[in-house]
Amino acid sequence: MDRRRLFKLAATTALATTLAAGAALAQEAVKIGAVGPKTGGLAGGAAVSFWPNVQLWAHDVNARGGLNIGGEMRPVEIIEYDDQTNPGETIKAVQRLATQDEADFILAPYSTGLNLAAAPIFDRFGYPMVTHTAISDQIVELSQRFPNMYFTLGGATGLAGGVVEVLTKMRDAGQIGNKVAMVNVADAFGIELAEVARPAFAEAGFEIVYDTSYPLGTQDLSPIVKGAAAAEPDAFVAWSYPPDTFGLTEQAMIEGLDVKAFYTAVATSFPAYAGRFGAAANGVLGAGGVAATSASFQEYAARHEQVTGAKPDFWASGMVYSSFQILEQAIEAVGSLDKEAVSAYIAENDFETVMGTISWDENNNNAAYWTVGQWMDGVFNGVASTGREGAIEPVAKTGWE
Amino acid sequence: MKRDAWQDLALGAVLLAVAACLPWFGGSYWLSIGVTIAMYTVLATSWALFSGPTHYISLATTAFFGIGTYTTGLGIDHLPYWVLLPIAGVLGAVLAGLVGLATLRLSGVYFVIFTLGLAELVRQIITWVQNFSGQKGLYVLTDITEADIYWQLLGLAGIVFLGGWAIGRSRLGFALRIIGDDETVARHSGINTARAKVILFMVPGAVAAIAGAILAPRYVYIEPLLAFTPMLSFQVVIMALLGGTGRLWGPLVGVIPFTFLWEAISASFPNQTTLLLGLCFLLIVYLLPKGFVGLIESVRRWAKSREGYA
Amino acid sequence: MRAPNAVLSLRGVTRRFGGLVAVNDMSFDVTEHEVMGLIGPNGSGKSTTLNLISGALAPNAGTISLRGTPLSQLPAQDIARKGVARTFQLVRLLPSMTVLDNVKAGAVFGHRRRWGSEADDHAMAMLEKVGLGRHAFAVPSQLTYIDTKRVELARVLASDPKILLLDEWLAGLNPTELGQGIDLIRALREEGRTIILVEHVMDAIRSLCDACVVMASGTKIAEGTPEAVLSDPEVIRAYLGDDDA
Amino acid sequence: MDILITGLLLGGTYALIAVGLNLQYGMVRIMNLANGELIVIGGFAAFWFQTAASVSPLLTVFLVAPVAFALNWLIYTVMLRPLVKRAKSRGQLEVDAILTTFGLSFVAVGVMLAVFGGDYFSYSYLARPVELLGATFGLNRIMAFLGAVVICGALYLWLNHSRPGLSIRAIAVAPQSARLVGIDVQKLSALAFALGGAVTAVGGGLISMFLTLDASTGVMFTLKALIIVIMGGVGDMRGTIVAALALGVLESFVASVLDPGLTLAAAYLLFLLVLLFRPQGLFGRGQA
Repeated sequence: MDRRRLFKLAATTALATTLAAGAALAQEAVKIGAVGPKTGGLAGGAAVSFWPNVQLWAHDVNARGGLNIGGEMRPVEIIEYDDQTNPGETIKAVQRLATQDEADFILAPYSTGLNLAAAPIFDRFGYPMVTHTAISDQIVELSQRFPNMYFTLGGATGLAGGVVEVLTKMRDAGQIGNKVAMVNVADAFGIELAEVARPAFAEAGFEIVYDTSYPLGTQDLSPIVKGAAAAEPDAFVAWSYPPDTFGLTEQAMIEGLDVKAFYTAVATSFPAYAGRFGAAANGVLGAGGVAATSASFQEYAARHEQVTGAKPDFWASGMVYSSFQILEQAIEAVGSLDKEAVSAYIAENDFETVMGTISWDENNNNAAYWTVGQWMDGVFNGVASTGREGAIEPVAKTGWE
Repeated sequence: MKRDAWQDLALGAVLLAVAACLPWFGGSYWLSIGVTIAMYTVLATSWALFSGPTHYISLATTAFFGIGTYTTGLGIDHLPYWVLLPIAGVLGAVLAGLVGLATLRLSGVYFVIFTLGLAELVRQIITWVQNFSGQKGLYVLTDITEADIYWQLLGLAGIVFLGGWAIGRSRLGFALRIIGDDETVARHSGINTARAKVILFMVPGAVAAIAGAILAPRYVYIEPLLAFTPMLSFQVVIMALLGGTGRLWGPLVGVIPFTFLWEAISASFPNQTTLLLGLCFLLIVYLLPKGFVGLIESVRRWAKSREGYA
Repeated sequence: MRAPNAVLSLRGVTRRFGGLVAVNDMSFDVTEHEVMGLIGPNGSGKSTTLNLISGALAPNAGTISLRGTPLSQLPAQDIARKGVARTFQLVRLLPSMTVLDNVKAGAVFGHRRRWGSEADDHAMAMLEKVGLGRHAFAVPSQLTYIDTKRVELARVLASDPKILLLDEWLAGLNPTELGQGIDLIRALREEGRTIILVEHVMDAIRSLCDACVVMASGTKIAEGTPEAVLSDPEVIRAYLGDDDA
Repeated sequence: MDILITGLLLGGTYALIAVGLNLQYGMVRIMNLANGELIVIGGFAAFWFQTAASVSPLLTVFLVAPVAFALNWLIYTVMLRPLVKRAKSRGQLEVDAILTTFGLSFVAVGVMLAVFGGDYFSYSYLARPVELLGATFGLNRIMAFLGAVVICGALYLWLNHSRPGLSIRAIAVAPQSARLVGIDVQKLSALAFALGGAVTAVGGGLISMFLTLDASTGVMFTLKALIIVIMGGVGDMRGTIVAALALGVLESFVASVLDPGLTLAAAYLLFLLVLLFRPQGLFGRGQA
């Protein structure tokens, strides 16, 4: 008796929640949950790559009249939660979506750590989890444990491998020598990439002439850039995060670190990067990339800017949107809100997205992903990938002007 | 008086038993709230055990918590899980002991900042060691369920309350009350104030480390940014102060309403969560200067006086 | 050098604050069952001497010993445990605790340590002794001024000290209370307790003290029975000079 | 030499972050946990004027300063003064201030999110190399350093040679006695708090020339500022400046000579050591 009352209370709360969210659309709306950081350490990145795409996707689907579910057009309704970049909050929010809001589907959260924290909950409730911003080298183990989890953005080995590949190509073309200065931000992401890159560079015949790390939140990166410059490298590679990606680039300009290959990792593909450095960004290499010249991406980018008022970045944004497209196509193809069926459909099919075709290997991993891009005249083109089409040839950077 | 004490104990045991039934009745959402409440109860209560009587505000919770998470993260592939919890506890207690010994000479506000700096220092050192040894992000893939974690936290809460209850009735507890009122008197009455404080500081150190170790499997993936978030220290302080540190159950009555408030706000206003939380927070500070304990006790007094007149 | 049955001995005790010498080369003995008055004009170093004995301050030079055991470098809590208990010039009670618990603090952590009902009983007995038994469960803020002083005295007594340090315990009392206060200390004296009184009230010194040490500007200027020192011209000059200023 | 200049430039940044808090915490005893948010707000103002209207951040600060001053004056008189009145002891005021300003920092983050969103904001300004004693440095950092010198110098002179400045120092040392000698403690506390806020916001505007900020980064600055203020000695302007410079030089030394991965660890270690061996801070007065 008491238990039933408790449930009733819970249901009422959920209803109140939904109403208060101000998103109560038509009655037959499909409820889609979205959890990500609006505050906290990763809020800056999520504000560029994640949230605008949630908005854009909901807009696109509803503009078309909604999701076609067995012939019936049903609009989508997004229920958003801020996880404050705190895995405990992510877990709670996903659980709230699953049990209180009774969301039909839940979009994967933002960032590796938060995706992994949420994975057991997605798994328990059988939600398909098409991740878009999780980078992991443990995909085999994770996909065995969480069979509904899909990976699109790749792993550290691929990302680092891409950089080695690009530098090798440039060396073979006589554009650079074989001396590499490498730095990394000392957190899980930077450490993992540096660990993978070290032997890969050695194997490709590169000499690492400078190799160091710096803590997240370092306010003055000039000693690092000075140290790198003193080693007189031919290429500079930084496994960096947003604030330091900007900081390292600016210091490199100031120190006159005129390498022919200059690479910074996360956030290099952000529009704010080109916005800040303008023409100086030309030739800068960075993590990710897209087939920027493809019609599908250009059309997407235009729509993104029109609907959200901001430009997408040239890496994760497109992948975030693509992951939503995958979910959307699978739901429409299955023609119902049956999570299990949708999950199964995702596993068995390829999908056409703004990033091109996405298909899975035996580990639910999109094995073909972009690894390196390069800025050129305000566009960040993919120059290396693990098998995607549309890559252009990398060019040597010619100074900071 | 004696009987009262046993009644408290029995009441506590009953409440704990009731709380332990949540996983069977509550469903997974309520369970996740339960985990949050249990976690903050453990952290805030143990925090208040030390900070209540000494008035020292420690912001080191996250340092101990992070050490615990890392103990599990690093050890899970090598040692049985159950061994990791006591190891985490010992590590936390030892670190707390060292900090205590080092900070004895510091007066109140310096202690606050010291503990804050300590948390950052520990995070930096762990990060550096991780980088140095090429340790990648840590995955804690176990079969431990949310309910297991909840029960473990409840068990830990039980231990904390029992410990707090026992300390309250011991010479140490009495000494701490005296220290809290007037440290000079305490010293001149023959109390080794330094030792009492160090011993007591080890309690929240150990408890927070164990809590971190328990929660690591829930986070699956551990990195310094997530394990050592300074927000945790602040939240613990705030919940404990909201409840009131003068009573053993004080932090509990801060944690529960705060969790629900947090929940209600973040569920209803995902885009203004931070703003509204801040506003609520300010309201509480201005309207409930003595915390919920103060509120409850004045309601009690009021009820009593009504009874008196009736 | 030490008097045969001295409980407490000071030898050459000196304490400086920056350039100021607050206590200069103090030496005296307190013998068993003796009430010793430590007197002198304001700022003469009496309270500093008391703080040095109780361990609130450490001396820069010289030794303080309790029955031959050195105290001078020990922290306050160890000195208290060895049996030196003090009251404070400005009464210090524990505001959040009952009167009984205030007294218990002495009983639990003092020279002789008790716990449980033994401590409660002992604390209660001490409260009765200072005449506050019926206020045992009051809180300090409800007490009159003299009663707060009594609580502090009871706390000190509850630790069974070998020597009691009373720092201007009689200061600030009205004439009626002063009479009660003097009677209370006299009762302690008659129990055979060893006491050092820092005091301004001359009547009290005359009627209570067996011996007196007079300080001026941090130095001992006289020592002897109250009658003897109070008629010493140098002492009179020290007092009058001070009073005239 | 190179290391020293780099360190001093970084120290200038730190001084900008911390001197405002020193006024607020050192003089008025409000440990302002919303300090970092104010820095970010100052930075955002500079960003906005630079990108939208091409106004130099060096000019924007003249607009930011009076606005921040007024805002902080309001915060003090409306929100903090009742706490000061209510507090029975300094300890209680400190606790109340921590709680209130913590809430305030949440509100500030929330308002910033609502107004500017959570995106990073960064712009390039004076990112030109300047040759100095054979090494190159960013012009924007040098400008910020000069800004720090001007601000600290002005504050120092004001605190030591003006009547309100001297009165504020008297309040910091002995609020009770200050009242006795006829100082209007309430008014001057508000003045010091507001001035501290203005300096903090200006500092934020200056550092935004080379640091990338977003709405949530404030807490990082709060931590750093607290550490510097305590390390230098609460309520002592010289101490804060020396501590900021020392920290900058130490960090750049560790980064250049030892391992950049240890910079922050070294900074915290220095801080903890200072606390242990000189708990009142480098220039602090001994505890009364």
